[in-house]
Amino acid sequence: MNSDKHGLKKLLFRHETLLLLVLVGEWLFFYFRGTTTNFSGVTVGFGTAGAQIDILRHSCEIGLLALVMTPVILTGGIDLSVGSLMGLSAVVFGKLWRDAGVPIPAAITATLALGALAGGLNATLITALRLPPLIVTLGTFSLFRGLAEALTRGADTFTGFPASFQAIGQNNWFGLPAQLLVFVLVAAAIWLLVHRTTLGRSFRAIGYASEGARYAGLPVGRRLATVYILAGLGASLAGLIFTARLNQAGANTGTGYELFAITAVVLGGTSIFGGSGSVHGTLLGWAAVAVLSDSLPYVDWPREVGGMLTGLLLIVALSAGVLPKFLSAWRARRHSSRSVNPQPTPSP
Amino acid sequence: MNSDKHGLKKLLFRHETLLLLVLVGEWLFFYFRGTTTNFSGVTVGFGTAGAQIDILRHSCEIGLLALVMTPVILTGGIDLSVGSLMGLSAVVFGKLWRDAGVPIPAAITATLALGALAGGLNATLITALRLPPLIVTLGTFSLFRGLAEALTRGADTFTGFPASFQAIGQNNWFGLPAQLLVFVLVAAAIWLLVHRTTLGRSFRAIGYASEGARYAGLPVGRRLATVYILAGLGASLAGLIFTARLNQAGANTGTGYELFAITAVVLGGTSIFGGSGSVHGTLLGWAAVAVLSDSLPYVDWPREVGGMLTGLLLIVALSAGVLPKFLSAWRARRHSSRSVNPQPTPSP
Amino acid sequence: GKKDSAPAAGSAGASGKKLTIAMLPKSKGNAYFLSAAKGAQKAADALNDTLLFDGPTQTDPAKQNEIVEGWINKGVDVIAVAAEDKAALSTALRKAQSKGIKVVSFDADVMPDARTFFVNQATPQGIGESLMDEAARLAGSEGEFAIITASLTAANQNEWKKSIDERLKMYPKMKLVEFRPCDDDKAKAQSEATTIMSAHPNLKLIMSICSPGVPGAAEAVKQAGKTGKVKVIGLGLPNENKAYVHSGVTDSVILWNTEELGALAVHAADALARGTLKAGDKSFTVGGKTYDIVGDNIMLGKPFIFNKANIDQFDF
Amino acid sequence: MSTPPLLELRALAKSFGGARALRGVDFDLREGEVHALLGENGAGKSTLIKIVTGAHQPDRGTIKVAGQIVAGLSPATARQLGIACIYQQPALFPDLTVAENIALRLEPAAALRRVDWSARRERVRGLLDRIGAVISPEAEVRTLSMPEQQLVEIACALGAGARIVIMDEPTASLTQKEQHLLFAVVRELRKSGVGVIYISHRLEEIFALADRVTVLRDGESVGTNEVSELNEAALIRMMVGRELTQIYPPSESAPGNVVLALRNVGCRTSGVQGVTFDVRAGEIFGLAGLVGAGRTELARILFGITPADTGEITLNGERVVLHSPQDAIARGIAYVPEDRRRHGVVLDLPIAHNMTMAIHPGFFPATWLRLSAERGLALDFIRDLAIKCSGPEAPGGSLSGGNQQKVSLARWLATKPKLLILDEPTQGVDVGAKGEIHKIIRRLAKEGLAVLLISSDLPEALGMSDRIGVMRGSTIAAILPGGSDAHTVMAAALGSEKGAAA
Ligand SMILES: Nc1ncnc2c1ncn2[C@@H]1O[C@H](COP(=O)(O)OP(=O)(O)OP(=O)(O)O)[C@@H](O)[C@H]1O
Ligand SMILES: Nc1ncnc2c1ncn2[C@@H]1O[C@H](COP(=O)(O)OP(=O)(O)OP(=O)(O)O)[C@@H](O)[C@H]1O
Ligand SMILES: [Mg+2]
Ligand SMILES: [Mg+2]
Repeated sequence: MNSDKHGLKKLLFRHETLLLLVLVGEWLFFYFRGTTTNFSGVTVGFGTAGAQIDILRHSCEIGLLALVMTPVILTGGIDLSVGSLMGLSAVVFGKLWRDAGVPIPAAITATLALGALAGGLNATLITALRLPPLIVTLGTFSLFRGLAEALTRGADTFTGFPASFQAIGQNNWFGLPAQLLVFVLVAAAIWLLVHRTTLGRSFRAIGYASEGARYAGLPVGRRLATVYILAGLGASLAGLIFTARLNQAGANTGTGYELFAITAVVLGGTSIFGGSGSVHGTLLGWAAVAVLSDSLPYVDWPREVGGMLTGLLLIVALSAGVLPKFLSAWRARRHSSRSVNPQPTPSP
Repeated sequence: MNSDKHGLKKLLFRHETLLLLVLVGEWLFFYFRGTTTNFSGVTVGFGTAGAQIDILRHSCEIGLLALVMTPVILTGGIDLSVGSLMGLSAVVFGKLWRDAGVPIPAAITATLALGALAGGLNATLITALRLPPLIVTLGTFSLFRGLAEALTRGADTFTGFPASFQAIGQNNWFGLPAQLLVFVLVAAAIWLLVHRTTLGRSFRAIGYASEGARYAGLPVGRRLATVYILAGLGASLAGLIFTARLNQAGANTGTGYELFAITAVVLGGTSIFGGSGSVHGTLLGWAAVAVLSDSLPYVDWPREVGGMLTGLLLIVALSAGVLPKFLSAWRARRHSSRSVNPQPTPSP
Repeated sequence: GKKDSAPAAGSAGASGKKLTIAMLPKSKGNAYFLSAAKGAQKAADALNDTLLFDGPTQTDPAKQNEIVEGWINKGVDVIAVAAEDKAALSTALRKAQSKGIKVVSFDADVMPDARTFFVNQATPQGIGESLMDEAARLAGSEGEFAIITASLTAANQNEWKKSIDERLKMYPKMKLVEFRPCDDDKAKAQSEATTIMSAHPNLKLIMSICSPGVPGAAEAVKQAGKTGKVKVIGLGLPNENKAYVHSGVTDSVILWNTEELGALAVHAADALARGTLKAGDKSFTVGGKTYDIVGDNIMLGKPFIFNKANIDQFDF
Repeated sequence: MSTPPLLELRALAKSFGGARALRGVDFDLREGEVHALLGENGAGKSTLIKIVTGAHQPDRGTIKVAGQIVAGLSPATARQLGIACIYQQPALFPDLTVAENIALRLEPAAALRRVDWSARRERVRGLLDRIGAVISPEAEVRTLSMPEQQLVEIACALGAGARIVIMDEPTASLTQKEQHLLFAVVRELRKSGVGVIYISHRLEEIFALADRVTVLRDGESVGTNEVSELNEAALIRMMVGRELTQIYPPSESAPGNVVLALRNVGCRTSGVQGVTFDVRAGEIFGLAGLVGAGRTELARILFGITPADTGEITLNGERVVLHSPQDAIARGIAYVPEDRRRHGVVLDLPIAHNMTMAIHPGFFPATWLRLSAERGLALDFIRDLAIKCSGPEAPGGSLSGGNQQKVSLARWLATKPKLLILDEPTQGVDVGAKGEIHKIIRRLAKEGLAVLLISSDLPEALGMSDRIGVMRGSTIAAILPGGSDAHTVMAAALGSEKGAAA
């Protein structure tokens, strides 16, 4: 167990460097293969600012989910319900604004509150009833999506939002997509939370050994509540931004996003067992996936290949990380001198 | 941990009875609310054999996935890639038959072999590289789906299969849907495997304490390989049946099925930590979900409500199971005289 | 060689630069759009233009939006779209227009200000009326019938539904008992039809207003052994319905010539980009055939009814 | 004497299911003293500690801290009361730095407070200096050695203003040099008025360090004395208690031919080296030594868990290579592991399942379960080994420690082994069950089984073994004839002058 963590942590380092290389590689590849100047001398394709901005725009929601998923996974938990919650938030926001005539700012506030509430539901079931996060959020995964569909009978969609709201998803502020600024703020906040506050430390502690954390006198229940409520907030924020971007809110918003978010986090080197990981790792993982999934058409590759490459990347990256450790452990068992590892027992 | 398992074990019993009641309740509800006799005196709706058979037909594939998922979860693992593998199998089968002109029986064999191979890939990454199943199968989840889409460029679909093949998915044998017979055979096989062979035993042992199993001389690696390869086989079989039922094979076959299958298994009372659980539990869980998701129109309820009810059922069923244990544990901690529980520390 | 000799290449193709025309279907897998793409490709070759045909694998407004934005960055000359969701796609299309990219819509329109022309395969009235009349004819103007649509959000399906409802008033003895979506997916259509039939045993007819729905419903009727008892009609492609039409499961398939639709969309796009077609024109001529323009709608013409008698004459 | 003792325990009792860990222990700790807690494995020391630190709740008895009765002690309240514990396996978070780990314990768990790094680093460095430890606050804990981690733990304790510091077998895996550093720290603590509870199996440490010593035996305190009033012999007698050697069944078997022969066996990963000895059929070969001497590691080698990479292993005359437990089982080796709860029995499975777990291929031809046959086998073992349980279906976890141990034993007897390795077979086993297990072991030996008996329980090793190998520093330090006296063995294990003499 413990030595397992050791492995995954080392992996993390190897990881962030390796990931950065992959990312740069990807980017350069698309830049040189995917950028051209048309006969009228205008540069077009991947290299243009427009393309870069759009890639960010399109992957912003998944990025938000990955960000708030990181603390959850650091505590050794998981949240499968974020994608569905995106949908529920979008629908509720739409209903509030269009049917209940609630003004946009109030509707936004209410939607975020809903997100926090939904996260609170997950947290309660997990901490109070001590149900495994995987199961609880698997249940709310169906529940939230079902609610969204029931509210719209799967048919109703909401559109024609005021320009002031659409701006959040479509306009540029200071030359950058508006939602990107929101994203950066959230990223900074989460990074500080995880890497610079006592909360972040306790997340790792809980993920590493929740009992140990209890003995160290940490309020484990409260901390877990924090991460799941945070995840809920993030999900509903993502739902709002999605709605603003498309000027359309439907029950199927964010379908399948939960697994993409988890992929980004895990690719970023966060241990699925909790305890070790980093927010910047998540950002790298997210970027690597975002570029892959949105840039293939620029090099005239079928966009469908993106999913395959993502899966491949995840597996290869993690194998690459573990392989050396695995081999060395294996070699050590054959013929190596004393190991620095306090545990003489080979990792399970 | 330990007492946790105990709890979940008890829960398992409470569960199957509770679940059976829910199922019967559901069925009676739909029977009495969803069956009518029209003026020409013909009985119509949920109560008819036709409706019952269709419900079975439509949920057969998810049932197969849930069946093969059960041993995986019993070993404490998980397989998120089964849905994607369904899609890949369907596409490969289609291509073999239509483009490569392979005769149906050979194509079927090849597709099942592919399934076993894919399962083997999961198994290798999990056992040889000691990567967590959740991560590995998250990767192959994207990989397999991506392959399917790349093979068809997301556009190509396969249809017009010979009647002899469509029969598997559409005809009735002895008054029952053909695929139901396949399903029953698989169910019986898996039940025997899990409940009547030493393999099933070792699955539980591994799920409860993989180190302990190792110290007892059980071949942990080989056993894990078995369950994941089995899952792969089941997934490709489901893909074939799906293709036969619709006389159509596309890359999006089985999208999202993995989570439904896991829901059925968990609802069936199998512990997500592995060790405790049963195949008949899974069958009950599957039936409960199948009826919910396919019968609402008979009582003129929106089909969309199904997802919501499923999620609700999962959460309520598991909470109901845990609540008493939780309360008693809590009471025990209050006036802590002697507790029968070997572990005095509250379970995490 | 063939490009030059192509008849419709005409003045436009020969003169001026090679255009890049991007065509966006609702979903790539859908045979309806694949056949439209076939026509589009022929036209593009004839015009000596480059055709990009891409779209979501399953109907998905967000993906459509993102694909269009990708094309904007790629710097295509003109875009032809079939919108899954008016609002969602229009935001991206306006952006395209602001970048000087011309836009036409076909099959499913977007907001008027988000495109110059809509290549209209048939007016809602035209479709609704032909469908409803054909249904009434087959059902003997009385009894229960159900409609399977693409998605309850799909703009033009809802348009057609309206005019069907209008026309339905002329047949008081006919009752619409179900209106279910199939997400442009044959599988879903089949299970929907199956459920509908067991829920409504007196059902006389199933009408599908999305192309995958017709074979889907037919498959369901066939498997339920209700061939002839429950009639099937709808908007569909001859090829994927031939078998059912011949075996008498499906009675008639109503559609326009989808290859022609695709071709017309490309020709309109090309002409628009080259300035030979301008807003306000009253007609548009392609290789000798003239299509009239009503407002900003380029009309493909009257729907066509395929049945046992004539269906074999068509291959798309 | 005017001030009340720092800590006062009266009639403390605690049971775990069947096993009665503590049955009315009295104990008190004064300011500025080092109070040693001594006892065999399973005597109840750790349980006592876990109660004082709030990890367990006592069934009966009172706890007074500085004269105040405290009830419902929780880990948090224990820390507030200035009680700190340094475990053998430090409970630090390896992914965090030293500073972070210490801060995690000391700084209030107040949420979003931005961390003041410089201030923290200063504070941590101050603490580390105070115990003369040269460790960088920025070092990640995983990079520290076991003793360094313990020093960090102690720093935490000091930082938390602990008045009562508990050390449970702190030196189990320390080198001589590291020990002396630790001792210095302990004396430092004592000077500053802190009370130290010191648990160790190593007698010389007691004499080097402790002011008073309390001996526990089977959950009862045998007595508390000034260390100055005692000598090693007296102390061992107190620990071992009544003339145990008599209650051990006498050896009745005449050793036969050599079953297991080890020649210079070693394994680098586990540090074991140059182990050479034979075990004969019908012989019980005891392995004595201090905790951490390397006996379990040796057993793991013989069972193929950490395969040997030097020397040779011979079974019944043929040289064997053991790469996996399957290999070992196939060659007739059985290993009853030390960690019963993690490796010995699967607590959640019925004992019947546990018993057949190692004989799946043989007992269930073609993998089909024969439930009735299995039940029969289980009932036989339950009868033969007098296992107290509600039946073959009872989950392993529901049994008392001793009976769990018998189940684990049954699993391996079912394999009909030629060589039986028992690792601490009676650790944490109540006295009654202990005796029964001893009888069983004898009977097996009489039936011609070669037994390798690892035990930290000296009287047991003495009473049961035909010959005794003493391990120290992961190798065999001495091989003594049966019936050697406790002092000789202890001495050999401790490596004191007497050992050199013997
Ligand atoms: N969590 C537990 N559940 C059940 N029994 C336990 C538990 N912890 C300890 N015991 C039992 O309590 C008794 C005393 O255990 P304890 O660990 O206090 O002994 P110890 O003196 O610390 O032994 P050692 O010297 O080996 O550390 C043993 O019989 C042990 O089996
Ligand atoms: N789980 C562990 N973590 C860290 N070190 C360990 C662990 N197990 C053993 N060791 C170390 O390995 C060496 C040998 O341990 P081993 O368990 O073989 O000793 P032992 O003679 O069996 O003592 P005992 O069986 O009484 O614990 C010692 O230095 C010990 O500290
Ligand atoms: Mg102890
Ligand atoms: Mg040991």
